[in-house]
Amino acid sequence: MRHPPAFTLILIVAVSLVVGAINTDFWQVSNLFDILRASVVRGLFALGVLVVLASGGIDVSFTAIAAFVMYAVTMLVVNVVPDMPIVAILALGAVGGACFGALNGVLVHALKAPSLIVTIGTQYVIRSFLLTFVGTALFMNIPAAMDAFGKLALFTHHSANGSTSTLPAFVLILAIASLVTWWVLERTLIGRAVYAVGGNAGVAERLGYNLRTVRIFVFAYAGLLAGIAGIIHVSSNRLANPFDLAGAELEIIAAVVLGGARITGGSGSVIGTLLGVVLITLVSNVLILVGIPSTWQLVIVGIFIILAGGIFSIRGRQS
Amino acid sequence: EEKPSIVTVVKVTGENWFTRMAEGVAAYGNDNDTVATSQIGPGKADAAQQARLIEDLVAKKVSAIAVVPMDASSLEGVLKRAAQRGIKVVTHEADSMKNTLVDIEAFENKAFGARFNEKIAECMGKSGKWTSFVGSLGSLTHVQWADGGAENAKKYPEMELVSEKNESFNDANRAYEKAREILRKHPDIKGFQGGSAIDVIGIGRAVEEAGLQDKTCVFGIGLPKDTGSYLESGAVDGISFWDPKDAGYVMNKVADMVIKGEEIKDGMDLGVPGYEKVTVKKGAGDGIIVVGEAWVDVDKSNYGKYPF
Amino acid sequence: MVAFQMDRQLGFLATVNVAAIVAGAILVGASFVELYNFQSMASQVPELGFLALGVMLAMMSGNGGIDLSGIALANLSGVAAYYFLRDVIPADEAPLLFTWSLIGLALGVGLVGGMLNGFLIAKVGLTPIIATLGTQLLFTGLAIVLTNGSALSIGYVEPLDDFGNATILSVPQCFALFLVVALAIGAILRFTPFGQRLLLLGNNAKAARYAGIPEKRILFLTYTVCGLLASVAGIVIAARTSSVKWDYGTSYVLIAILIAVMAGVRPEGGYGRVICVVLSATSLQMLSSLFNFMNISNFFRDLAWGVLLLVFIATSGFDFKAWFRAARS
Amino acid sequence: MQPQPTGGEPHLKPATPFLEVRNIEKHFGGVRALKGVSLSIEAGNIYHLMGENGCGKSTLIKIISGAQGADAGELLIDGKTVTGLTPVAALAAGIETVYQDFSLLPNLSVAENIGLTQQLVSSSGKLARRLDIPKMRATAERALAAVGLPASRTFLSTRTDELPMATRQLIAIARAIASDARLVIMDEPTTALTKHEVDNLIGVADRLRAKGVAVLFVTHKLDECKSLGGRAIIMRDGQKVAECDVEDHSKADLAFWMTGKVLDDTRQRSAVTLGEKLLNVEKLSRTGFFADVSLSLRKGEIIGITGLLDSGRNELALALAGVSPADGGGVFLEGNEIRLGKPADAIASGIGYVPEDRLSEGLFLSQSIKDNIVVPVLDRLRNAFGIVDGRRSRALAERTVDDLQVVSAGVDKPVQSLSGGNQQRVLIGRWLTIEPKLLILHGPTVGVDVGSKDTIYRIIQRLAGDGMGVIIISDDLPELLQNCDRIMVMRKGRVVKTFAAEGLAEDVLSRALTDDTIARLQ
Ligand SMILES: Nc1ncnc2c1ncn2[C@@H]1O[C@H](COP(=O)(O)OP(=O)(O)OP(=O)(O)O)[C@@H](O)[C@H]1O
Ligand SMILES: Nc1ncnc2c1ncn2[C@@H]1O[C@H](COP(=O)(O)OP(=O)(O)OP(=O)(O)O)[C@@H](O)[C@H]1O
Ligand SMILES: [Mg+2]
Ligand SMILES: [Mg+2]
Repeated sequence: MRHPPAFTLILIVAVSLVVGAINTDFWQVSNLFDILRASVVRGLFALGVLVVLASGGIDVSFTAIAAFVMYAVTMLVVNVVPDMPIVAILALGAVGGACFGALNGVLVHALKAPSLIVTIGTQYVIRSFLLTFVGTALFMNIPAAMDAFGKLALFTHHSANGSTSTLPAFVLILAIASLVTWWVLERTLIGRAVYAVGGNAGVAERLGYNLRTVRIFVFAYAGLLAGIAGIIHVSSNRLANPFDLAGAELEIIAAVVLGGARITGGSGSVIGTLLGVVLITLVSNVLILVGIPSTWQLVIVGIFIILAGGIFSIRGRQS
Repeated sequence: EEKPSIVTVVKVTGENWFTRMAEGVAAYGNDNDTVATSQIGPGKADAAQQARLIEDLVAKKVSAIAVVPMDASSLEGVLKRAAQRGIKVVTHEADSMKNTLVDIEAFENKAFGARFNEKIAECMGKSGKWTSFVGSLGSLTHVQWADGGAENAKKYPEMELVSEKNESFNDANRAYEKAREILRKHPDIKGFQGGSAIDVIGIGRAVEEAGLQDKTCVFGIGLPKDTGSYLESGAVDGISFWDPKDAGYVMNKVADMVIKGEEIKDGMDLGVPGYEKVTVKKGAGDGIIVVGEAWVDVDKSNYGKYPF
Repeated sequence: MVAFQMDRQLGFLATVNVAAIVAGAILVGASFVELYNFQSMASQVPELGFLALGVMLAMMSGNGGIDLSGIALANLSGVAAYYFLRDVIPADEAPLLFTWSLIGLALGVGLVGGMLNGFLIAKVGLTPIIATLGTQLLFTGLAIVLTNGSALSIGYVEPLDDFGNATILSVPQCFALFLVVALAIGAILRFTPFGQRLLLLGNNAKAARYAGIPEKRILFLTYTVCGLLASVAGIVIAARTSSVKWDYGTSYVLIAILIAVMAGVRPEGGYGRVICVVLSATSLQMLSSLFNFMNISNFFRDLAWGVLLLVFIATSGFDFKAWFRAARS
Repeated sequence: MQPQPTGGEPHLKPATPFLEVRNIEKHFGGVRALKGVSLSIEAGNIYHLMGENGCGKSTLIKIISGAQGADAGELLIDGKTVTGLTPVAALAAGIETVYQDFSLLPNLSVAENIGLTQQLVSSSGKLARRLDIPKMRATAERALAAVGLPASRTFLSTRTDELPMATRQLIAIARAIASDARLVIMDEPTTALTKHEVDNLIGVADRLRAKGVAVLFVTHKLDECKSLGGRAIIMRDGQKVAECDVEDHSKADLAFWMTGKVLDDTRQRSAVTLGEKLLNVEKLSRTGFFADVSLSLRKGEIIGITGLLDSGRNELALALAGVSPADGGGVFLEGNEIRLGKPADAIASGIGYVPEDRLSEGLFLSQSIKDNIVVPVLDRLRNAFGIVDGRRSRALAERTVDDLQVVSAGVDKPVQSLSGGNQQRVLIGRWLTIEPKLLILHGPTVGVDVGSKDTIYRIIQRLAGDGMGVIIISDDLPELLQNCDRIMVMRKGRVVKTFAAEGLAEDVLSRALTDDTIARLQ
């Protein structure tokens, strides 16, 4: 393994120790809760990206899918079935996302085109269809079920100064999604087929793996997770803004690559991906804590990504 | 012979703020059938996209352009070209703009920032830590409000400004995450000043979740409908804004006056609430700046009166 | 010397260009096809066009090559050049010296930025997407640090302003420069050892190494050129907006990639034609202007771009027979 | 010319053959790769499919194994016509294939490469199934044992791209015999194998035959074909031209049917006069791969290096080519020490290296023949303006193509349009452009047909005659015996013996590869 997830872990520990030494507030429970909370939507996206990357593809349309699904589903529920239970809403989001994803897969396979190109195209189409025909307005009155789901707490922690922090229940969704993704990738035939196709699509086809099935599966799976992520984004944010999430795709792909997946396909693991997400979230969530003025924050994050990537690649060449 | 056309170019299409502004633009067109009014804006909040839109309007040779710039300086070039082609240019929220005939301000930006700060100071008993948010460090007015607030706070030696000008990137979730982090770094923080119209939504959510509604004072710009639930819960203590609809109406009215060659004088009544007695001063370039008193303060008690 | 080849991409892009003009003439009328509008559209092309050329070069070098840092470096070039120059050379007294110094400094920043990317990718071995995402943030961040986030207004400096707005032989100067640079890059790719090695490297990196092609140097040079192109875009932006700012054109990252892939540049490396990138950039510009003339929403424009891209790859790669065969089994 | 098939009668089983193809046609654009080929394959028999590069062998087996569809013709399994054969359906029918490129999944483990296919077949291609890991492992262990590879847990979980070529080849074979095959097709399975492993493979084939499995070899090596026996099916230019029992005909006959030419496989090396000393390698080492290798070479001399898998011969070749540099010792060319830190260093010193894996290490497949040839001398082809002189580079490419008798439709055609033998000649031609002092050929005739092989040998001899030093690294012992002056045998990273090739018997050489007594004697 060129990029052992263990290495991502070491980086996380190193960052934590440095930040913790500068400001002991870092070790508060509420900080852990916040990093976990902020990792959920990113993590769901990243798991989808992982599956697509493992199959040798790349997807940049998932944020558009999430935006479309979250906005359209929220509107639909509010206007048509305001008392829909959260499980049904999540299912609706998942199905909607999976449909868009499957469309990506069909196009990638049928057009025999690099998935980067296809998903740039669908990203433009999906996002602008949303904004042209569905709506553009920020939407505050989200359905009660979603609101309640966003507020549902797994743990509540009261700190000395009287402020409370909660670990939202929706982190469980990330946990479940991670387990399922791990199981699918490591314990099912389709999972192995994903890596097989990512390793060498031509060979995999000759050995009897159905490329069409695999491609549609990976993109649909990424879409499904994106749909769920969208619903969670709205629930936790308590508003539906169709402009949200745009432009986050590169950062997510970077997280997955920092978690050990290769951009050229055929590798990557769930645990590495989660660590990559935590790493990126961690770095962007401690800048204020460390006391870096806002003008310097991008410089610091940029240098960090370069350093992390550099350390990875130097290590990769040594082994 | 076609009617003169006034095109209003906003920062970004689709946001509630500019959707409301479009109502004012349309209203002016309906009230005056001698001109045709319309509003457009880029699909992404990017100064470059806005410049390109205007570039095409210049080529199309509309009669007047009314702009709410994403970033005033990056439009100087294109607006100069517009003037050279005989197109009348008026602007809004751009008091540093050179290539404009008339810039319309709903109020003095520094004073507006100071107003926020005054309310925060009052609410937090003129002592304790406070911080400010901006949509982005590149948004001139947001920075002016933050600076105006900081200036005002100097009056109160007990007040301490910490981690100032946090960028929310016009994303409520980013504002939320930043607010959480600030609450962790400064658990005793008492005041928040929001910059972008959705900052208070994110800050309000962070405050609410931390259960600190009663211990913090959150003020900022915002729209009543979007912020309503946080005003109800007390997480946001008050918002201020100027009605984008009125601003849109006034911009088009001024543009129409410029086309007709009418002069705008100090103390003039533009016939729109908040702009009944405008102040006129010299602008950064050859044009003038028209300043109104169009702010509206809203809190839990009266936000329901505003349907937007 | 070498026959100019008409292929599917080129045909498609040329068709889109012509179709946009014809549609403009019919749907909008004279104002769309008058000289001023062509000049206006042409002068909007370069800022994006230079960035797209950079993306093309990076993609051609293969192994996941991409440059996400282009617009960030363009802005940093402008910001840094003006920041360091404004107190040294008074623009009103020595406008020509000021302009050339600004250009020189900006190119210098672009060179250094490009070399940083090249160093990280070729020497340290970072994945291009990670390296250029990191430098994108770094460049943007540095521009913020220099300016505290606000725009710097350059004001009216005649030679600079002319570069952004004046024409030579009715062609906007910045567009003429774009054509010259495009032609030069086309020639370099096609006729110089460097260009041919870049192409071969993108085709098969391992074979390139075995054949003695200095892969690191080629990669380093390629990204350095991308940096230079970015700074030229930065100069164009400074000239046309009379100001410099860190967040101008944030939407360009994706659009530059869109232009490149629409031009048929292969993301896996080894193929790209400059002429197609030029036509791709002009076609997107013309469609965009057409929609603006017709008062069609910008969201719809993006929709049209996306559909156009999908149609393009559909017509260039669709194998109907294979699809039906697979569907049957 | 068409010989009567002889020896077919003893199989007095009138029962339907396992597999039959009738009048198969296949086009690739304008190329007619197969022009109506018919053959039948019976259980428990060994077949050799032979013919020149590009005659359609691989295409035929791709059709039989469902990887490609035929344009016309009929395919029958157990007497029943099959249409739309897919890879999974072929596997389910018991047709297992070892492809020329091995078709291993580089990023998956040995166990997965071997065991997954079976699970795919038992779900008839459906992917929504749980993975049965213990079963996968058991299958892999069994199959590895059959081809003589270790089945340790670490080996089972190794990625296949981390393994040497020969091991990959054996894994590909292991995959084919892992489940109950009825026909095992092997496309040039011995190209990457050493003699020892080939013997092992012959044993595997014998055991399969004994179990009633049909085995179809695609091969260019007439010796192996003779030692295995069975039936020869000879193709030329997309058609079957002959079918016969191998035992009944000489190698020369078979070669003649394939190429239409009389080939001579005797030693090509005639009396040579060697020039002054060219190369001196002194105690060259690369930790973990080879140590203290010394050799010297005169101008005009051809030296062969051979050895088993892991003998260090590949790494030695790569070190001399500057690809993976040595870390000890020195290399002197014409008396001057040279540094070989990267391929460009070797090229600058006048060393050309034709790599082992033509497709991934040598060629730029979609680029033109011209570009593939002139790549090392681009700088020299520049004119005063720094532009590559198109006319000169074309002229150089055309001269090279003529010189090496490359059959092509022009130097602007992509190199992938050439057959294997011609591709190999383009690669050799690439290095001739630098007018090298030393040419290192790594497996120069791997996957090359007998006709092309002959041409390549003649080229090598001519180059040496012109005073070039040549090093051939190969497992093909007859090749070394035919072409070299001296042959070095490596074992465990060291040179254990150097033979004079003249008059050396093949079995003496092949024993040296494994015989420990020689090591003890030294
Ligand atoms: N040395 C040169 N002198 C003049 N024009 C050139 C030179 N090199 C390239 N061009 C022209 O520059 C333009 C852009 O080059 P580009 O690389 O797109 O073309 P190209 O690669 O030559 O295309 P093609 O491969 O089909 O001929 C083309 O019009 C090309 O003919
Ligand atoms: N995918 C393809 N596209 C185009 N032409 C092809 C393709 N595959 C094979 N061919 C052509 O079909 C012919 C037969 O090729 P094939 O690979 O079957 O030859 P072969 O007998 O296996 O040769 P070798 O001994 O080199 O392996 C050749 O002319 C080859 O160039
Ligand atoms: Mg409060
Ligand atoms: Mg073959």
